[in-house]
Amino acid sequence: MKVKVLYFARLREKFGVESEVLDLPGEHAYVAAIVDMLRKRGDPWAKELGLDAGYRMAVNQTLAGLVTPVQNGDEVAIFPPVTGG
Amino acid sequence: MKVKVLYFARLREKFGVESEVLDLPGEHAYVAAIVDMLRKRGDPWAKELGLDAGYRMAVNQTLAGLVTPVQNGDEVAIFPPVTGG
Amino acid sequence: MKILVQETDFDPGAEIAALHAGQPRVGAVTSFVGLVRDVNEGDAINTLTLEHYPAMTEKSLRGIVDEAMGRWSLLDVTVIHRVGLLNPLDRIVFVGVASGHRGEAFAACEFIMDFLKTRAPFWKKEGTPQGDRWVEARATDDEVAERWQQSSKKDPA
Amino acid sequence: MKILVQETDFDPGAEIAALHAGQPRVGAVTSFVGLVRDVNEGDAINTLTLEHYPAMTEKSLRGIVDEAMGRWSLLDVTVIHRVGLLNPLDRIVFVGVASGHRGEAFAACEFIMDFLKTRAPFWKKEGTPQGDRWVEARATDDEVAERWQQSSKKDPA
Repeated sequence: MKVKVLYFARLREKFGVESEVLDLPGEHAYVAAIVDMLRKRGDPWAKELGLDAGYRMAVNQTLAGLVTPVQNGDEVAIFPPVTGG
Repeated sequence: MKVKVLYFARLREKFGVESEVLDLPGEHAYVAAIVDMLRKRGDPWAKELGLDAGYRMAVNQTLAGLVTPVQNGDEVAIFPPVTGG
Repeated sequence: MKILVQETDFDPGAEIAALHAGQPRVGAVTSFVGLVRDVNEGDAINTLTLEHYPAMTEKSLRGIVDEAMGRWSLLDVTVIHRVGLLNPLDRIVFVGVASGHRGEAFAACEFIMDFLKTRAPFWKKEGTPQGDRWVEARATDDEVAERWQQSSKKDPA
Repeated sequence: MKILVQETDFDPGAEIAALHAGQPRVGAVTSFVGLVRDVNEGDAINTLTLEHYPAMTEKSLRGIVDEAMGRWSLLDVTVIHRVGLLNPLDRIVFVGVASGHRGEAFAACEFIMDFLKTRAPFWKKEGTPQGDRWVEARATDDEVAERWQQSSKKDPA
């Protein structure tokens, strides 16, 4: 399955990537599988997506958690806590 | 001592008076003495200034109670609960 | 601080702008605009007449704003209250608060309105098809104002 | 309901008027204007750049407004958030709420701001004399938003 992943703000700058398409095994997964895959790249991914890193996620433009299901064609976003307003 | 008394809104209409000067014995008194004097006039005064009537008072343009002191030359106002805003 | 009691209308946009123009410390402006509705207690309202106690009105509003400024860190406050004859859709009152941060601006703006409703000497008379009637004070207004005394419930975090 | 995300400035007075003009059921309009300050965390701020997640931003704001409309009896809501490059004194965000009575209008306006601050995908980058830096989210913002879940503390009486 293919999932589009977007990065915003400080994480976009740290990773040097705005968006990419990840290819995961199977037809269904959880957001946790994507985060795991990214952490295995080592730093800065491992550090910024570490257990205490406080990043946020959305699946198809809705705030999500590590146990939110993801399927082929979904859009996943990873970003720092928001600071608008 | 002389005290100017003002009435507002519904009470002004009920009493048919906008303001009057009351002459009280002595040099000092409490608001209660003024209210007592007015109640003795009978209705509508007795009714509108009765124990459960819920009127409000001010002495020299500051919200007051029955035990607020009053002296010669003071301005006392008696009015219904406010409804601005 | 600006406190006005007037018969004429006011401009909320101009008042909000005046609370922050050229003041780069202001991060938040909260405002309240009160309007004449065309129905109250189930009856049609044709007119609304606002009576006040001129010698006391501004003094009373100033006292309320002073108390708000003592409770919260505010940069500026504007209160405008109209008196005289109004019609449905007309503006009645404006309260605007400028502060560094939103929590204090929200709390102070609501505090000022809650106390204005229960302390400032204004009285409303409604013109209805059945005749004129004085608006009765609502017990809930007193309760809302009293809650500010009892607790810091609405204080910013 | 009106929700806009735009680079251009907005006019708070016009937005407030649009929330009640010709609507005689509206008795109260509360509004919030957020502004760029020239100092933050003790450092001078020269510029503020707002990044957002375009596909999600309006959806997120709409969800917050829907939740407010479910909680309180509101007649209309407007949310406008700017993005792009801003300077001190510039307006950032407008939230306006029209309701029959003030308690609901105040609560809903603050609720929308509290949730916008913690849920809507905007990020601020400050330009300072020492260079650019991303603004860190404040724990107090999360706490303030969470209090709306736990209690009816800010509900109108």
